[in-house]
Amino acid sequence: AECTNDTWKKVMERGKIVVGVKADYKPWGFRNDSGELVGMEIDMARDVADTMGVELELVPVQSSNRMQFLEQGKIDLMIATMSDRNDRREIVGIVGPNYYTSGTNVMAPKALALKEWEDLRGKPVCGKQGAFYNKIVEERYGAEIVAFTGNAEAKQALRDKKCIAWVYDDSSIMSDLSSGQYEEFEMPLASEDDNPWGLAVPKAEEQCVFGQFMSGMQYNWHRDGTLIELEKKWGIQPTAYLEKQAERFKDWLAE
Amino acid sequence: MGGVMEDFFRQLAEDAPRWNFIWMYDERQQGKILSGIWMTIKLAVACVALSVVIGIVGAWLQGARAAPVRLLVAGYIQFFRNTPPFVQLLFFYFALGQFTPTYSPDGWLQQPIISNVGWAIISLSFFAGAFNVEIFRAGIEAVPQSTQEASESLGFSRLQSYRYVVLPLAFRVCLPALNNNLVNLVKTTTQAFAIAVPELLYQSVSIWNDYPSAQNPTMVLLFVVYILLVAVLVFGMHRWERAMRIPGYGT
Amino acid sequence: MLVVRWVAGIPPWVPVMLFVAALAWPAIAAAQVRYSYGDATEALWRWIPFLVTSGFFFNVLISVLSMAIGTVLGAALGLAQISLYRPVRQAAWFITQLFRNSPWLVLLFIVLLAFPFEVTLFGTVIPIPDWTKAVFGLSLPVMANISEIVRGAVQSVPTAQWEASESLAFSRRQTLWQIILPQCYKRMIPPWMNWYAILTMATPLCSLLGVEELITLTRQAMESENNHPELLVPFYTFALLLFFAYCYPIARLTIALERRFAVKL
Amino acid sequence: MISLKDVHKSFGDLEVLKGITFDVMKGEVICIIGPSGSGKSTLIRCINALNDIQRGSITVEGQEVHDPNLDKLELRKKVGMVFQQYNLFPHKTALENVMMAPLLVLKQAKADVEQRARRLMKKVRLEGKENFYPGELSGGQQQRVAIARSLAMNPDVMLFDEVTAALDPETVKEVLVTIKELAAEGMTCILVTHEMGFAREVADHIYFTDRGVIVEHGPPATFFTEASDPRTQEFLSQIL
Amino acid sequence: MISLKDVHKSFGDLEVLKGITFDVMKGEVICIIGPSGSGKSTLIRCINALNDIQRGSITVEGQEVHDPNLDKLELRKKVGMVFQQYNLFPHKTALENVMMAPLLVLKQAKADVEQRARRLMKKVRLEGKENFYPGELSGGQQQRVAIARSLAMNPDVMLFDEVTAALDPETVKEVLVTIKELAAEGMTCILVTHEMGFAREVADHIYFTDRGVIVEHGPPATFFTEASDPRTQEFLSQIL
Ligand SMILES: Nc1ncnc2c1ncn2[C@@H]1O[C@H](COP(=O)(O)OP(=O)(O)OP(=O)(O)O)[C@@H](O)[C@H]1O
Ligand SMILES: Nc1ncnc2c1ncn2[C@@H]1O[C@H](COP(=O)(O)OP(=O)(O)OP(=O)(O)O)[C@@H](O)[C@H]1O
Ligand SMILES: [Mg+2]
Ligand SMILES: [Mg+2]
Repeated sequence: AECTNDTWKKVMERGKIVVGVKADYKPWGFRNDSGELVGMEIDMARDVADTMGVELELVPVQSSNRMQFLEQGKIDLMIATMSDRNDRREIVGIVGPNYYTSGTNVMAPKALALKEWEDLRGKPVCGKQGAFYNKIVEERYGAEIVAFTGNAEAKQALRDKKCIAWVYDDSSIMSDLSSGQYEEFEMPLASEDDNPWGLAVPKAEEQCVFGQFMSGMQYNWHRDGTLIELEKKWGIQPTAYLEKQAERFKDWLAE
Repeated sequence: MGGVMEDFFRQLAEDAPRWNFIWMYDERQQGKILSGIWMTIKLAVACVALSVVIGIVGAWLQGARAAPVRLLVAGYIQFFRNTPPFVQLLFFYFALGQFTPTYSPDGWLQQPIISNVGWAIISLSFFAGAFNVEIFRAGIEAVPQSTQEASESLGFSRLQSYRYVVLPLAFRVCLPALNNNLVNLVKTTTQAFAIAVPELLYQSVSIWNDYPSAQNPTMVLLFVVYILLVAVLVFGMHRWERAMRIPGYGT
Repeated sequence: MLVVRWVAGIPPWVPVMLFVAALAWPAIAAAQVRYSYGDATEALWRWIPFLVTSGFFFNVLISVLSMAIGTVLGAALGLAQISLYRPVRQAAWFITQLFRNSPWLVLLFIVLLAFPFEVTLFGTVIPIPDWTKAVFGLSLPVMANISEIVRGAVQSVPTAQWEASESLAFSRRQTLWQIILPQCYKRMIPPWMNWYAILTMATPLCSLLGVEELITLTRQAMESENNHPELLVPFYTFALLLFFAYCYPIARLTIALERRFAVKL
Repeated sequence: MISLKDVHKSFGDLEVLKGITFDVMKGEVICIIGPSGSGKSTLIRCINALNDIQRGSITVEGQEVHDPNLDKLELRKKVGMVFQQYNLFPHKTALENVMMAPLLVLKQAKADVEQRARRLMKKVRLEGKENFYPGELSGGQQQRVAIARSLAMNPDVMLFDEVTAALDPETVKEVLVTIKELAAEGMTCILVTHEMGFAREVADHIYFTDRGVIVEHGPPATFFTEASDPRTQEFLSQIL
Repeated sequence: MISLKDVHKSFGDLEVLKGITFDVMKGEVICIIGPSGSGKSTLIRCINALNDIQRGSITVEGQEVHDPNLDKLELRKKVGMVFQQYNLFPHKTALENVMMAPLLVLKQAKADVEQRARRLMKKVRLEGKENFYPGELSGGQQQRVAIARSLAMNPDVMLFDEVTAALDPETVKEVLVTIKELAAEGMTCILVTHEMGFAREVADHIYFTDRGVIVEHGPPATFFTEASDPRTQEFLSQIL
């Protein structure tokens, strides 16, 4: 199809880009106590706006509606902790190198000394409603998922010993563990399903100016270490992935 | 026979991608739905029974001579009537749940004395119970003073007049209101979803999260099941109301 | 409505005292963990302005709009229920029962998930934001219950009033609008307000679907405060308090009005 | 002016009127008496087309009441009815109660209607009570407002259904005085009453109904003293 | 047997009884008449201790009714009361209504009580209606069940408060006949009634009350014809 570059033009014309971000996924996207959205992904969004020379408007999205918002034109860009999965690529334009990866892991009490996923079989495991790996953990390892509507509830249930583990993104679990609040807990298993995260533009823009631009933004973030810096800034456990990518794309422009 | 049905729905899922009746052929999902329905029924029955008990006890306490008791009941009713049952559930389960004793069958995993199902039953029963107290009290008030006077002038004691005259009449008066409240209660059990009680709504949502194509049929099923449950309750209560009817009394 | 009547009997300080006790209690019950209840309460104080202005404001907005829509639709449906035309009556009855007897949460799920994110009307695309869908989803059960209130109120007017107007040669329409309905308004106001309170208390359900309101933002706030379990008591207590502060006066007003009208009629 | 011929009326299986025939002349006052459940109210409601009939005919000024093509509005402008329970409109003042029908139904000018309504209020001795709501009036006063309300339509005939049965002995008198004046002015009246004394005083003709038929009738002078039917005699003997 | 001395009774600021004094002999039947609100019901309820009094004394068989140490049960075994609205227990059959008090209060044997109750039902001419619920009986029948219910306690005195006011003229008779029989059998009776004819027939003595005092009294022979008080005359003149 031909590029109309509608979104790009629209953003430039009105001098404002609308970005869909998470509001309940610390430290990627959350609210500070004056209600403003902050977080690593918000910083990324701001960098995009600054580079384009436009203003930034943030719209909080849910896992359940983020893709529709983009399709519908309610947001121009989505940076919302979305796993890059094939079925999603068919609906929205996921471009460029992935800006992060995470895996699925569990937070479990040290006392239980879990060793492998199989140890979860037949046991209650807390989770969050709507997470795609709930089903995987349930069907592959036979855990009984007790899914709550929010993470606060799920973690509370774990602390109240209502389940033996909390299944979630390993990066999130890592940052919780490093906060010092969860000393009796550990992340004992090997992460499953390495999930690259992708930001997305409307499907029509994927191969056009906006898509190319966002792809470039990500290469740059990797190359100049922005992502690693941000990772530090927001207290996210350093990941091997980002270092590898930084190394890899160092000479991208030269190429 | 079963095979034919399964094939039909499997085929339908392929032909009409938004109408994947997955629980018609996938045993695991079918199990979820059935256990969800069963849990909903258990929840409803337990809550109905407990809330009626709370209602009767509350109405009785309200007539207590001691002012503090009356105030306590009053506070209870106000609290539960004027706050959302949904937040009550969260509050009960997470806030109060932290302070309940637990027992530990294995090393770490501690079973709380009150499970999430237990908290759902407690919370929802107290919610509906607050309304039941009012309903029973109104029923007692609806018995004409003159009927009590008549029994008094026949020499009945206060207790006798309550036991034999006032309560039997009051109960019949409040049946319709009670009926209404209980229907409401059954509808409210869906909110136990918030604390991960695996009732029908919870199971349905988890099915359509895993299989977006099953969303429409599952919603239809939800709707139908709840309407049926309510219908059964309404039917039962009407039968009971009729059985309790006094010839020539009321209308 | 008997329910409501009794509320007036309670002095307002009773529930207030209970709440003070409820608020103070966690502080008493808490042993000092690393993250103490003091910290949690302090966190709550920081969040309160935001929770109220951006969260509870939406609960109120959603409830007001749903009530407005539900009332208009419900009144029409209620009148349809007493139509002389049988199919209209039956259809109205069916719709009323359907929405009256299905759980609010199920209706919300259906409206939020099964309805489109936008509609195309005469070529223009109109986006439907989540919260407007919530408004619509909540107005359905309100509509059904208002419909019942209208029908009940009309039928509670003694048939003698119909006969009296009939024998004075009033038409059916005149009888309904000039004689029957004016007698109904007053008795409809208290149950109507009661339903408004019930509706307001149903708005947190929207949080399950990601609509931004008090409970959604409460969750987000707790996320931002690192999900310490100690946050749960103060934050949820605050939410309860806020709803109580809003709904309790409505309940009292309802009874006050009910009393006033009771004298007049 | 009013003529009933072999009127039959059933509620489901229950035959309440079993062939009632009588005529009322213009300006005549007739009283219908009889035991409870004998069909008096039903009879009077049939004349006003509030109930339909199964057989027979009822004509008012030569017009068949139960003709399906009849304009009921026209009939009801001619026939006024006063109920046992008054049935005033509780949300309107006494004066508004009286004015409503002429305004809404006859679409008469407001000033005229009001003037006439005030005259009627005076006639039923209720000057000064114009702006009271029904709930603020005593039973007797309410009943007189109800009479004024019917009169406001300028009916040719007035039907009264046990208009004093809900009143206490002392206030009965007030209402009866008003009706007596009406009768004296030449209004055609059909009254159902339990007040024998009143019937005797005011009626031109008395009908005694029992189980759906007219058992006995006659002018008051002879009715009370010369009743021949045993049922009537028994009924009259019960009056203390 | 019953003796009232200077009985005063107020509801809040409203003084309803302003010094009532009279005596009733054993086997005597007295009627109290008077306009609405004059305190007749209140008076009769005071005799039964359903209301307390502020001043004066009421004795029944020499026993002070308003003595705080009085065993109300004992009083109520002696004094039966029948209400205007019957106040039957709607969830019990007629027979059960009659049997309840002897069973529960006097703890008598069921067989005896039932036998006696059936006899009483017969006495009030209600054989065959034993298993009907109050809602299935006519007003007059209900009222007679109420009388039987009071009689089941074998009282020495019966109080009747406008027992026929809620009934239609014909059924009034049934009830009055029952009361008349009771009176003839020598039961001490105090009746509040609006039925002058009945009062005249049955009463040994008639009291006329107005605004809380006894304005006039006398035996029926003279009471109706020789009333001296203008208020009484006015009241009597209204009776048609
Ligand atoms: N709408 C109705 N449906 C069925 N039966 C009715 C209806 N209205 C009246 N009846 C019956 O018709 C009979 C006559 O009733 P009606 O009211 O005419 O009696 P009445 O002579 O006016 O008695 P009363 O003196 O008690 O007013 C009664 O047996 C009554 O039960
Ligand atoms: N419980 C009460 N509280 C306050 N006032 C009362 C109460 N009971 C009766 N009264 C008042 O006492 C007065 C006398 O009432 P009572 O019922 O004795 O009159 P009555 O002579 O029986 O009248 P009626 O013939 O209408 O039955 C009335 O003015 C009434 O309003
Ligand atoms: Mg009648
Ligand atoms: Mg009285």
